[in-house]
Amino acid sequence: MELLTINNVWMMICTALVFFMHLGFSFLEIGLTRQKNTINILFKNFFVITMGLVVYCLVGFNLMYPGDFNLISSGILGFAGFGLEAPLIDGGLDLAYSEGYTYWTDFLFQGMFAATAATIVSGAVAERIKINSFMLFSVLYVGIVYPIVGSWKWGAGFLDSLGFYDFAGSTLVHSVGGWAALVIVYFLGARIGKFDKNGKSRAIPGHNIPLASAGVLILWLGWFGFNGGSVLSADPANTSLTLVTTCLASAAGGLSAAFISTMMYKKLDITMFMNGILGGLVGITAGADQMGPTSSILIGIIAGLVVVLSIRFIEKRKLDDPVGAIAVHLFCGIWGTLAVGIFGNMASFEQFIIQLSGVGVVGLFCVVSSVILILLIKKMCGLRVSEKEEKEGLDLAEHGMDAYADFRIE
Amino acid sequence: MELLTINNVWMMICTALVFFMHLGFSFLEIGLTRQKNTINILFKNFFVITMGLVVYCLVGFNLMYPGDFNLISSGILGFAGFGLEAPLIDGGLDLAYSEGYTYWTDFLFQGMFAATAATIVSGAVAERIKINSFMLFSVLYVGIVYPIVGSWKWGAGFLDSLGFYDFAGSTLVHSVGGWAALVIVYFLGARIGKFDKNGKSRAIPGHNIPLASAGVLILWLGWFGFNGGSVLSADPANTSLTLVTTCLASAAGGLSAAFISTMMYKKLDITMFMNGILGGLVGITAGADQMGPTSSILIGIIAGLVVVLSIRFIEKRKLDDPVGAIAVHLFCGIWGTLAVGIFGNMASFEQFIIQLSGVGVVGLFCVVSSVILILLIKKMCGLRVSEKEEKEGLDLAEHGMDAYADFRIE
Amino acid sequence: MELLTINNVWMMICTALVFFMHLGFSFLEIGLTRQKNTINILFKNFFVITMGLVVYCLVGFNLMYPGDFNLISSGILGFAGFGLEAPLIDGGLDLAYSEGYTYWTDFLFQGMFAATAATIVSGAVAERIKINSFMLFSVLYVGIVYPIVGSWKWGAGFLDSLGFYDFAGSTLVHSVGGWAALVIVYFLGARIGKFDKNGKSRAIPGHNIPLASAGVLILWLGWFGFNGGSVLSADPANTSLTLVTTCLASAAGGLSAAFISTMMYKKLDITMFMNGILGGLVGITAGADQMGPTSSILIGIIAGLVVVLSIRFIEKRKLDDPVGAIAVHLFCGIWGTLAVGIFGNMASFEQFIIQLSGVGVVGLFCVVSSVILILLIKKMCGLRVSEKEEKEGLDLAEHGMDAYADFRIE
Amino acid sequence: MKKIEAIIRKSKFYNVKKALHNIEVNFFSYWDVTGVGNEKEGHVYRGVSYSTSNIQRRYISIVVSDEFEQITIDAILESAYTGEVGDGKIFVLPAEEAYRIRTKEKGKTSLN
Amino acid sequence: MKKIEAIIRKSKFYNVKKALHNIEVNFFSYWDVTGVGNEKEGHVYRGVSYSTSNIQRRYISIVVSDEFEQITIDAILESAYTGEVGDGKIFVLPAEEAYRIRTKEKGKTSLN
Amino acid sequence: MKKIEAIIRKSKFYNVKKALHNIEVNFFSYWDVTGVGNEKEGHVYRGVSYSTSNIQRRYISIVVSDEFEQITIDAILESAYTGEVGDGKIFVLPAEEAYRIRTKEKGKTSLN
Ligand SMILES: Nc1ncnc2c1ncn2[C@@H]1O[C@H](COP(=O)(O)OP(=O)(O)O)[C@@H](O)[C@H]1O
Ligand SMILES: Nc1ncnc2c1ncn2[C@@H]1O[C@H](COP(=O)(O)OP(=O)(O)O)[C@@H](O)[C@H]1O
Ligand SMILES: Nc1ncnc2c1ncn2[C@@H]1O[C@H](COP(=O)(O)OP(=O)(O)O)[C@@H](O)[C@H]1O
Repeated sequence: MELLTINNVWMMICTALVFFMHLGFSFLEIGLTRQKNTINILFKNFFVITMGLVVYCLVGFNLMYPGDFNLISSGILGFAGFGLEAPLIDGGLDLAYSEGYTYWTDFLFQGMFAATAATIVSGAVAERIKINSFMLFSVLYVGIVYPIVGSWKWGAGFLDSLGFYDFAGSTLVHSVGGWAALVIVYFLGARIGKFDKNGKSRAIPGHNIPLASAGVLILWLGWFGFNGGSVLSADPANTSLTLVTTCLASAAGGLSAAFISTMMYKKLDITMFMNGILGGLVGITAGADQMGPTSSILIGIIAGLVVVLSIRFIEKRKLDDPVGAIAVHLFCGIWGTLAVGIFGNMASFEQFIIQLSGVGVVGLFCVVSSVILILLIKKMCGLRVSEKEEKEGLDLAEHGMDAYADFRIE
Repeated sequence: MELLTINNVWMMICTALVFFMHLGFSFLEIGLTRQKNTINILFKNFFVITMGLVVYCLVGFNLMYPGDFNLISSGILGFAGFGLEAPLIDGGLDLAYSEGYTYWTDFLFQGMFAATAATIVSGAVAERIKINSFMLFSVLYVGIVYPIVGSWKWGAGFLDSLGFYDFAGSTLVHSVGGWAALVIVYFLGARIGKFDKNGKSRAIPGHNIPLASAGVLILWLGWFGFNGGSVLSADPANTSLTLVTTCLASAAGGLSAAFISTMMYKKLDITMFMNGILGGLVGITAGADQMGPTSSILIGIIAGLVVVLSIRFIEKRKLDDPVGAIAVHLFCGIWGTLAVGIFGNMASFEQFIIQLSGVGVVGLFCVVSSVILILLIKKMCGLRVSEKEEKEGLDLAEHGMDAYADFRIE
Repeated sequence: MELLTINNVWMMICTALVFFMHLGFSFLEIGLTRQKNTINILFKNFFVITMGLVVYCLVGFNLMYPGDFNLISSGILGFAGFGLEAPLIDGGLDLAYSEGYTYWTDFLFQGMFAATAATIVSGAVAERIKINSFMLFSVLYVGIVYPIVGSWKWGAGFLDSLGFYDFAGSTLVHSVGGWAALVIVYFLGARIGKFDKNGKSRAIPGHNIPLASAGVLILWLGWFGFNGGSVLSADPANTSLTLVTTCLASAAGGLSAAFISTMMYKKLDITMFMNGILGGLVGITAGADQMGPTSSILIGIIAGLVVVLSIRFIEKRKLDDPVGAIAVHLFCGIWGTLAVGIFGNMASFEQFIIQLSGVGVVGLFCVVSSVILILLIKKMCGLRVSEKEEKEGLDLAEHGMDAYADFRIE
Repeated sequence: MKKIEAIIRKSKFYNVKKALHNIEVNFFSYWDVTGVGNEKEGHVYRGVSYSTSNIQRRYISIVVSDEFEQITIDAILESAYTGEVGDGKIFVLPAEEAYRIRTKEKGKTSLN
Repeated sequence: MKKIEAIIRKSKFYNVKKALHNIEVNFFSYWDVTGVGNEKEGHVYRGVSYSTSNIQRRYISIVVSDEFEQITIDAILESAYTGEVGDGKIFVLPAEEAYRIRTKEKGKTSLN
Repeated sequence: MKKIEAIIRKSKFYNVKKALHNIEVNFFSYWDVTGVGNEKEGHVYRGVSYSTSNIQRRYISIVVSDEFEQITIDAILESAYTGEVGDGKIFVLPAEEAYRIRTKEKGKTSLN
């Protein structure tokens, strides 16, 4: 009982920290985009967290943890029914559910993760997507795609049987969000003015770097819960190791991206520093409990490099991702997943191949479902706002409000 | 001992989270008001939290938890003496004080709540109240009115004996703050320009919606502690249920207010989304440990409706509440208190009537004391700044400072 | 095992809170400085936390907790080797390391403290220091000076044997940072325009007081972990007492500074309120577990006075500290350390003398090492940016970026 | 045609706008500027109290036809007035031509 | 010399800048103003929906020599056009002299 | 009467203000604008490095009587000078009339 209590306290705190990441994402996204779209981004973020919890309560949780995969066996698809059904004993909650947390904590922790996946998309598609289309997509993605993928590993499905390892979700959360981001960004097209006639990428500076930086530090804090909670108990050795590897990879990722980009561009580019930190965090996520300090630092350093290069690569492909979500969550998510086969306790060629397959399978499924969803939505309500609305800003067009208005009524 | 330790850890964390709500309130309030009054609002918030803790230490705590109601018996008024007096045993703190927390934790957790009640007022009266009058009022309200009301229920007074239920303070904290807000807003009058000659309400947009949104997310985070800590131990079943009901009501409240207001005004109004989230949080607070997921969602949905309608209703009455504190804290506080008699484990007509009486008694007492205090203060130092000061902004008049000055000295 | 688990959970949470203080420092520093140097300050802060963790991992930790002082005995200098070396048993982490935390938690908690010391410097030298020189200095300070001083007390060195008491680092962290700040500010000189020809100090208002205020509240929150974690276990009596003394001193410090400065300048100066809160926090840090409520309030009140007067004193000496770091961290750090000999359980004339000696020894060492480092760095790469760069702002010169740019490329 | 530039107190803007509205001048542009003049404002910051003559003001720019010149000026003179130092200034500049972008028309009719 | 002041939609600024560039007018200053005119914008805030004629616009100020006057005006008329209410205005004012601070030269050659 | 408009480097503003003060021109208004001209500034953002000719400048507007025209211009020319590209411009426009709102007086005496 004492042990459950303490484990559960830790898990609740981690839940709160993961919840708080939504403020981090909001700040990061509004900071790196233009003022005229600020309300729109905030609205999307509010929608994702509120809708995410409700939808995950109604369908997601029972799709992700279906128990016996009753729909397609061999660990592919199962559904334990709509809504939540707490296990009871003698009229009270059955605390034998798990040593590490209660049923309720389990749901809430997982629900916060689910909302995260949709938020990743939000940043990449900012400043031009129709808000209704975005909302529709995220309902379906959080409600169906994310939990199905999750069930394959965390719901004890076929990826789990295969030996695929993803501690806290480099693939299951970050890449799942990242693939959707990639697909929608592709179908959506770049913001007006992002590429010149010759296809050269142009900078569209964000309007509030202080808030973006705050977002990064808040996300880092949230990762204490994201990775620390993924131990699924308060086990002292594992949780504390996880926090150390998380922080070292994050630090190393930031330093490495800052260093590399300074070498390349001769200016101390703080946006790269920020993306490097986030890249390090995503990179360590798959193996945070399997690494030592040195391998975490190395994983972080490489993640920093991955971020800098992939941001470049993505822009070269004329894909426009205002906040770098694809580089951070997809590319570093893949890197982190593979790194489990390269560094740390589990490193082996065999494991590497398993990790690679996991990345491939998940990627394929996410891309296919995203393409289907997005084409459907495009047909139904269109994807992109009009040129006029984009130029005047989504805040005016969709919300009739200014982010920093003041005494405008007179 | 282990159990006390873990319970106490949880309670300390919840205390920290409730403390952090003061940043949430600050951001919300400055974000929804005009730039020229920003310093003034921040100053008031700083004052409320610092003064609140000191005053609660000197008198409030022992008025709220007097033990034997030595002044007016039958659970109406008691006072255990000035200052704090920790129970000692063998020269050390007596840990038998409670299973759930130490004496010190108890004080600090309660002290953070006390400060919250005064902060609720601060938003409603913003942009026109004299700061000295506000400070005087909050000292008296936190030091006397709030703890007396609190003693009736949480101090085991007559409302408690009656069977009145208020888990974490929909009535005892939020309505107590809300009633005072209502009274002062009434005596203070509307901001210049809020209503036109025909009494039609006009929008006075706030100057920093990003900060206001951050405030909402921080308040939500704080509610993990506000409700989670009101279990008064780390009991795994209760705490985790409480967090789930809190988050679901909050999410549902936001979605419902956003949906309703979009239907009504054809624009996606993020300020209503924000108020809906807060309304859901206040609404679930009275019965957070008595509800299941479905009833929490329903409570949230109705709270969202309550917020949208009551904001309208309040403005129709020509009451000017710049941040919506009355709608959120008073109306949703009442709704939440009544909901305990309608949904969940305690639902019964009898309970509903008890809840209603509790609302009435507390309301009466708060209104009467607020009226007395505010008329006294009005006599002594006036309530409202001069027209000139209001127009030029309180920052200049009372603080001689700009919120976003830069390099102005040259 | 349960006890270790719960203690470790508490320590990890405190670690997270101390980490979060870096956001507090960032907000405080950018809020109190001019817009044109915002990116620069954020970059420095990002650097300090990332570099701090890596350097502390590579050398600092083993310099601060060397075990047997193998280099200069009598508790003066020791080094346990590069990198981290977790104690193992049966292939797993040896949990017998301490009752209060695991090896990993120990490192991370201490690492967060180390980074804090360097961040203190960052605010004081803002708006004119060359970023490379600052970075070099902080690497050396965090990697060498801070851990050596730390080893004298927390590493069980000679100050510890002497009976010197510094619970959470009024001297070991805050003064260590503060002395370096003082030295560099002296060598750096004032910002252009800070003093007129007659040497009269002029105000250079910061550009974002809302963020600065948020920084203060975040720092206060962080102090729950800074002091609460310094108990080094979750002991219910000690941790909760610590939080109470911390909060009361902070509240009293704010109120006292606000009151005094309002008396002196006739305006309600929120920046003094802010510095008073921080002063109270630094002041209680050395003896947070040795005080009762009354002595904490007194320590806070005096700290508020110390802040107001020392800010004045420092400016009279023509030292330019844009955020008040020297007043808050150095002067209140000294005050707090001495207060252990004056108030609370340990108060005695003897103790006072020991505290004074500790302050002196640490001060001497920090000043001498800072002078040496800073002169070396000055020789190697210069200290101060050119007049042109300072006037145009460091953001443009060193980062080629605007903090609040928007749509500037077209 | 004349260009009328008025530098007024921000707190009087609403008044001025109403006054202009009453004389049917519903077309103008405005922005916030810092004015240096006779008025001083007391400030305090981190314990330094100082007074500055750099004061936030609102700048209104209106182009009117000649016959509207005086009535516009009078409206502003009246509505921006408090009688205390710092009420601001009105400047009149000659303007040669005006175009409405939407219709490409020029001259007087393009002004409103 | 003429001073040309154009008040345009912010969303058209990029277009106008390009058009000016094409006629080799690479020298101007701009800032954001609030314009009051015929256009109305629908807003909603905390449940109050309202429409305002205070709209954010960009103010462009260019000083050109006389022979550039018409071509500059035409370029702006063309590039700022949408045809909907709110396209903005162009005003022409006489300017007497211009100086380049860097070289202290004055007259036409100092304009670019 | 003349209206003198100077577009200067923000970093030179303090200098210019002092110079104006020395010649007893203590009355003006200023605001921040973006200038497009010959100067280029190097920037980098999320890995894209670019140079822009859109540079933050300060716009100073002073209305003076005719006899103050030259001395004001000279003061600015001197104090805003660095010799590098981007020092800015001074423009002189005719002004017809000036009013002080506080006293309703017009003409030269209303200028200060
Ligand atoms: N000659 C001028 N040129 C430009 N702006 C001026 C001039 N004189 C005054 N102003 C503006 O008018 C404002 C008010 O003028 P001020 O001298 O303070 O008050 P008053 O007109 O009541 O004496 C100043 O802050 C400044 O913005
Ligand atoms: N007489 C004027 N003086 C100064 N600014 C004006 C004047 N008339 C219009 N403007 C500016 O031009 C903008 C566009 O004008 P508006 O009347 O809304 O559209 P349209 O020119 O299409 O009728 C206004 O918002 C205002 O900023
Ligand atoms: N013809 C013009 N009209 C309006 N503003 C101008 C004009 N020419 C220059 N400017 C302003 O002056 C600033 C400095 O001019 P620039 O050409 O960059 O430097 P320089 O005068 O040293 O050649 C520009 O950024 C712009 O704001």
